[in-house]
Amino acid sequence: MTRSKKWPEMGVTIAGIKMKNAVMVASGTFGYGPEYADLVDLNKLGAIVVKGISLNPWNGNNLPRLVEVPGGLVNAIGLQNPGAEKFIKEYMPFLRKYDLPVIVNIWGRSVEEYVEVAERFDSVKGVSALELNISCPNIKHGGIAFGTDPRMAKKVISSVRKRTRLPLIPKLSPNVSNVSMFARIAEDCGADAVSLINSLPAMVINVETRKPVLANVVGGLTGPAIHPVAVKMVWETANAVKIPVIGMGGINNAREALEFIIAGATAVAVGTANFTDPLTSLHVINGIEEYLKRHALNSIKELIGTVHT
Amino acid sequence: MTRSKKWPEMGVTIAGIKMKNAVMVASGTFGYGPEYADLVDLNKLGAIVVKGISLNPWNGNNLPRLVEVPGGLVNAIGLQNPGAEKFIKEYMPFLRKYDLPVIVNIWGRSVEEYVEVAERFDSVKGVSALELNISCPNIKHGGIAFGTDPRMAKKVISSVRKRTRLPLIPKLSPNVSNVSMFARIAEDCGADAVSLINSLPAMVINVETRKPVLANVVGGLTGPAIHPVAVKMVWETANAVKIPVIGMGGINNAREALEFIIAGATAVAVGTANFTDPLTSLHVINGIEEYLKRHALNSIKELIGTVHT
Amino acid sequence: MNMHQAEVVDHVEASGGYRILTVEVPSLAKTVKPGQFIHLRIPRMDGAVLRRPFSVYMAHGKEMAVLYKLVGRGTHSMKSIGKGEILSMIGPLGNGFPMLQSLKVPVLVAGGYGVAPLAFLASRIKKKGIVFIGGAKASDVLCVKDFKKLGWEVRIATDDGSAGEKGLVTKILDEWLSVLNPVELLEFFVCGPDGMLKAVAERAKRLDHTAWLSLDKHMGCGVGACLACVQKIKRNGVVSLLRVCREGPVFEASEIVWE
Amino acid sequence: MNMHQAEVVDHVEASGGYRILTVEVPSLAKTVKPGQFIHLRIPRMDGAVLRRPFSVYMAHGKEMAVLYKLVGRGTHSMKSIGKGEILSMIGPLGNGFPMLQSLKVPVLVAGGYGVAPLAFLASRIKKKGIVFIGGAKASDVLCVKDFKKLGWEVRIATDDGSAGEKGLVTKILDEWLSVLNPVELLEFFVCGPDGMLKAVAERAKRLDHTAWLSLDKHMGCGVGACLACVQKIKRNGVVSLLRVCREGPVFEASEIVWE
Ligand SMILES: Cc1cc2nc3c(=O)[nH]c(=O)nc-3n(C[C@H](O)[C@H](O)[C@H](O)COP(=O)(O)OP(=O)(O)OC[C@H]3O[C@@H](n4cnc5c(N)ncnc54)[C@H](O)[C@@H]3O)c2cc1C
Ligand SMILES: Cc1cc2nc3c(=O)[nH]c(=O)nc-3n(C[C@H](O)[C@H](O)[C@H](O)COP(=O)(O)OP(=O)(O)OC[C@H]3O[C@@H](n4cnc5c(N)ncnc54)[C@H](O)[C@@H]3O)c2cc1C
Ligand SMILES: Cc1cc2nc3c(=O)[nH]c(=O)nc-3n(C[C@H](O)[C@H](O)[C@H](O)COP(=O)(O)O)c2cc1C
Ligand SMILES: Cc1cc2nc3c(=O)[nH]c(=O)nc-3n(C[C@H](O)[C@H](O)[C@H](O)COP(=O)(O)O)c2cc1C
Ligand code: FES
Ligand code: FES
Repeated sequence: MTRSKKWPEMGVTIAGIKMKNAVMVASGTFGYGPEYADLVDLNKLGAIVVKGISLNPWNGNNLPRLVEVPGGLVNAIGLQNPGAEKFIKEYMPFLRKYDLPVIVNIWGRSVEEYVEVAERFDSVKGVSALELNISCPNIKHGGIAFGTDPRMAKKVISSVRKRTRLPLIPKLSPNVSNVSMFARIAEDCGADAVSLINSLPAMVINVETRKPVLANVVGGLTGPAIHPVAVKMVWETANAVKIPVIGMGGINNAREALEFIIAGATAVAVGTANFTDPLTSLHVINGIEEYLKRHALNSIKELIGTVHT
Repeated sequence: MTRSKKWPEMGVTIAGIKMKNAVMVASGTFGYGPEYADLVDLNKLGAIVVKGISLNPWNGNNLPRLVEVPGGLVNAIGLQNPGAEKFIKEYMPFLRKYDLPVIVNIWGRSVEEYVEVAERFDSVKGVSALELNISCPNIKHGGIAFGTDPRMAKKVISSVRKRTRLPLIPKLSPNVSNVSMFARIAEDCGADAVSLINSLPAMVINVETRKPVLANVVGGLTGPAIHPVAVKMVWETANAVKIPVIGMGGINNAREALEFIIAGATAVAVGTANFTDPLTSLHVINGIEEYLKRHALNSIKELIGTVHT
Repeated sequence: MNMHQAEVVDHVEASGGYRILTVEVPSLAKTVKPGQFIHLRIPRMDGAVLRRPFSVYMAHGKEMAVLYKLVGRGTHSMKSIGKGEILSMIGPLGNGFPMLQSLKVPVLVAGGYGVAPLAFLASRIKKKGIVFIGGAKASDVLCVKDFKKLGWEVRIATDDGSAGEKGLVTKILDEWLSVLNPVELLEFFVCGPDGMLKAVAERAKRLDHTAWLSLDKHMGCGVGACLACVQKIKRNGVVSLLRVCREGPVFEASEIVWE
Repeated sequence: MNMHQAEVVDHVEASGGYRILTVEVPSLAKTVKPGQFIHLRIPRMDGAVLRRPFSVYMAHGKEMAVLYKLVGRGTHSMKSIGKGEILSMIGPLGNGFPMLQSLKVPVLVAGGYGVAPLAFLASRIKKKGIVFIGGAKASDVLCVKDFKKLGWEVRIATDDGSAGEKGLVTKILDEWLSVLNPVELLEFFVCGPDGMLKAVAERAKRLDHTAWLSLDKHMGCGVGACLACVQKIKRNGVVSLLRVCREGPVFEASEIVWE
């Protein structure tokens, strides 16, 4: 693929994946591609991260799965997905039609499940990388999340690393005291990049019925409310590792995306804002380009991690 | 003090402190009392938690110390305070004039400092309890917060416990994977209650100057944005300990306060909302009373921890 | 499906607690089918991140309308929408009602704002049928004139008896069914609260009529991406979780696996 | 200090980028002194938790006004405030300017919106004085008529020369000072950006005149509770961090410890 040279240079490379710009759409907020394809020209995105896929089909949680709160929403979808086989058969042919890096977000309830689903994708044409969602509970260890226990994080990342040739991007949980330690673990285990943040554990109670609003009782907070928390974690992480960082959490506009990039993210992902305005990612791309021009920067790379502290 | 019997009963007892209602004002958001006394009848509050006090005067951080974000603010005041002596001399006489439990929020940069400031308050008339802010960095251990390391939390709480007869309320950091573990540590060390949550670590970058907005680079997020995160942590904590829990984080109205109480908090504190509307705490008190009447409850105690999950 | 900038041309109260919002949005008005919905970005809604779904109540020429009930924060914010304002809406969304099977008599059953898509449906069915409208009280019974203008028969039931018969809409439906010529071929189109949908579905099953139910689930994206709105559906013997916003909101009653 | 419900009676543009908001708020209007400010809750500001501080520009009878510059999210939201709207404000806040010392000539120096409290001050000083107004361009020079009506001498400087002299306000101040009778007793009242405050403070010190500076710091609570707004002040040999909202916003120039 050759593209005419353009000023400013918007492209970035993450984990060996050449992206035409630094703006991806976050896992679970953009389906598998077709859902928003009528509204958003997929060829314009830096990458798509598809909704989390497990080895076998998974039903997720009961309804209600989602509730709006001021400045965000709390979701407990529970990782419903058709399983790897069906996803590969039904969605990959569609995705391959686009000039669009596809990052497959995977998860499992045990190390073995992670490894198996990762292996399944290894030879699938059109898959650019795997994002490893380590924020889901480990069933075998009594529900403790892989992403909040350093030893379990290490085990799952290194096990998957050994069994896939695809670039590997662990997605870190924000529910820890020291996210950069987990990023270093990922780096040490051979991850090619890390992405963060996932949703913050949260709960909403209906005071009239005295019941949790979500059937699952607890869920994860996402959206504008978490943006300053995410920027802090991305900044901390980018200072701690050499591998690229993908920043996300509460991005609604170019300014909020640029905060991540200036804090040290090589790329960003738009999540909840896709629901508010499906064109957000495109607006963010345009806004970054406009910013680079206004600041007379030749490339977005000149901006990454340039915060003066 | 005798009060005519009233329906519904709004009073609660925390750590032996009889409060006429469950609504306090949170440390750092209400000064030492006089600041809002023209606007808010202090006699109507459940309790006041004063701004964090250390043994010696402390200057805090450089300016800017505060920045507004959607749904909240990020602050890095840096615990500026006049020190225990001056606080006792200048503010306690004023506070003693009111029918208002005074909870003194204390902090130190070493275990010894915590113990010393706690001891200083032991014999001060009018002090109802100590709130132990363990979210500040431990200088001796390289800046790791007391509140995110179980061993350090244990050490500081038990050391202070031994040296004060005042009720002790450790204020827990939300920046941990498992806040209820810290609550259990507090309970085991003899704390009389716990309060949570403190602010979430956060950062805001000015993309035009590429500088952090706060002079301190990072700060803490508070306000409506953190409410669902705080409710989740309070629920988890109330299920893990027998001592009372004081819930706070993003309370703007009675409904948001009631979520904490239904989740298991015996009392709540209003923080950032004091800046938005200084009368918030009074509105919350009225709103809780109205709710109890509407639901034909005799006492707020019938509501605490009644969430059906 | 597309994003539209719709200009408000009218915004009035329909009855206490219900309002009708009419917009000019040619491309959408032309293509939308009864039972489909739009996903509206409500302006001036402090801190809101989600759109709100509304069935199309009317589409004619360049114009389209929704009929909405004031229930929570979003719909109350909608009250302030003024003429000339430009609204962002995604649509048409969902599958919509199928074409009436040629030999059948359309029987519509509506609860509350569920009448909106059915009024639109009636306006697009050549055959005249009957509509049963239920509500808590008189002001919850809407669109009666619309149906009468089309020459439809209208039967009403309210919980408090303030309009039509006192009781549930299924009561008057049962009365009507009981005196019906048993060979009459009916096709039900139903929209309303879950309890009502279930009740009508039972009757349809018992009498072996087809019934199309329009489901109402909390929505996030509205386009099939978030999986907030799923419903257990049994098709060809396989139970799966389908998206009400994408594969629905209209499902054949016998496919629905009620919890 | 109190909470007030103030009714908007007027809201107009003062010049490009500046507006004047006039409210009816008798109790506040009666008690507020020049240099004091109010803390305003801006309506319809998505997700905002902080009020915004504004100096009082005018207080007369039941009415009070602020003159504000459109700078960010809050002040832009203020544009939509309409007549008849009820606004929540806390005030009067801060210490305000002290009374003019009887034998002295008041010299006011203003930058941008800093002219607002000084115009109010001039209206309350019996003696006539001189005001130096600086701004980036002509539209940043405000209140000239107010001062002229009071019989004050007005000198203007703009960065681009589009009004008055080209250059900094301190340049025209220096020119005026250089031809002044050296025994003349002056008292400075200054409000504007930090650089300007510092520059005037230096001159006052050099010539041994008193200067009162009104500081502008980011504020949280506005009442002294949050410690967002502190300034290093040296009083009686002791340096401490005082709150601009409570012990200020007006400080004597020689007390201020600049960083
Ligand atoms: C396909 C579809 C078509 C609809 N058509 C119409 C219509 O034509 N007219 C109409 O008045 N309403 C319609 N609704 C319902 C409408 O979307 C909700 O009433 C609205 O979203 C409530 O928003 P709110 O902010 O006012 O209420 P909230 O404050 O969000 O909640 C108030 C109440 O509404 C319920 N609610 C909230 N969101 C939804 C949602 N997405 N779906 C269902 N219930 C919800 C909550 O359970 C709560 O009880 C439809 C819903 C769907 C899914
Ligand atoms: C005592 C006092 C009196 C003031 N009097 C006036 C007045 O009479 N007229 C007037 O136009 N303005 C006055 N200001 C400044 C005014 O408060 C700010 O311009 C306003 O708060 C900016 O709000 P915003 O949301 O539009 O800007 P934001 O989006 O918050 O910020 C935009 C810019 O304004 C600055 N700013 C933000 N908040 C403050 C603040 N609290 N204090 C100072 N700068 C701030 C930021 O640094 C930024 O550059 C006064 C400030 C103080 C402290
Ligand atoms: C409805 C929903 C579903 C999500 N599903 C997944 C998922 O399957 N896997 C995953 O790693 N993250 C998932 N996320 C998290 C997002 O990818 C993203 O990390 C988070 O939403 C923060 O970004 P935002 O604030 O921009 O939404 C989901 C988020 C939402 C809102
Ligand atoms: C400006 C500011 C200063 C604060 N200072 C303190 C403090 O000194 N000690 C402390 O324990 N908590 C402090 N807090 C935290 C609050 O007490 C409270 O835990 C937090 O703000 C969450 O509540 P909220 O969302 O209602 O503000 C401070 C918060 C703010 C906004
Ligand atoms: S609302 Fe998102 S999938 Fe249906
Ligand atoms: S603004 Fe809060 S102390 Fe001054």
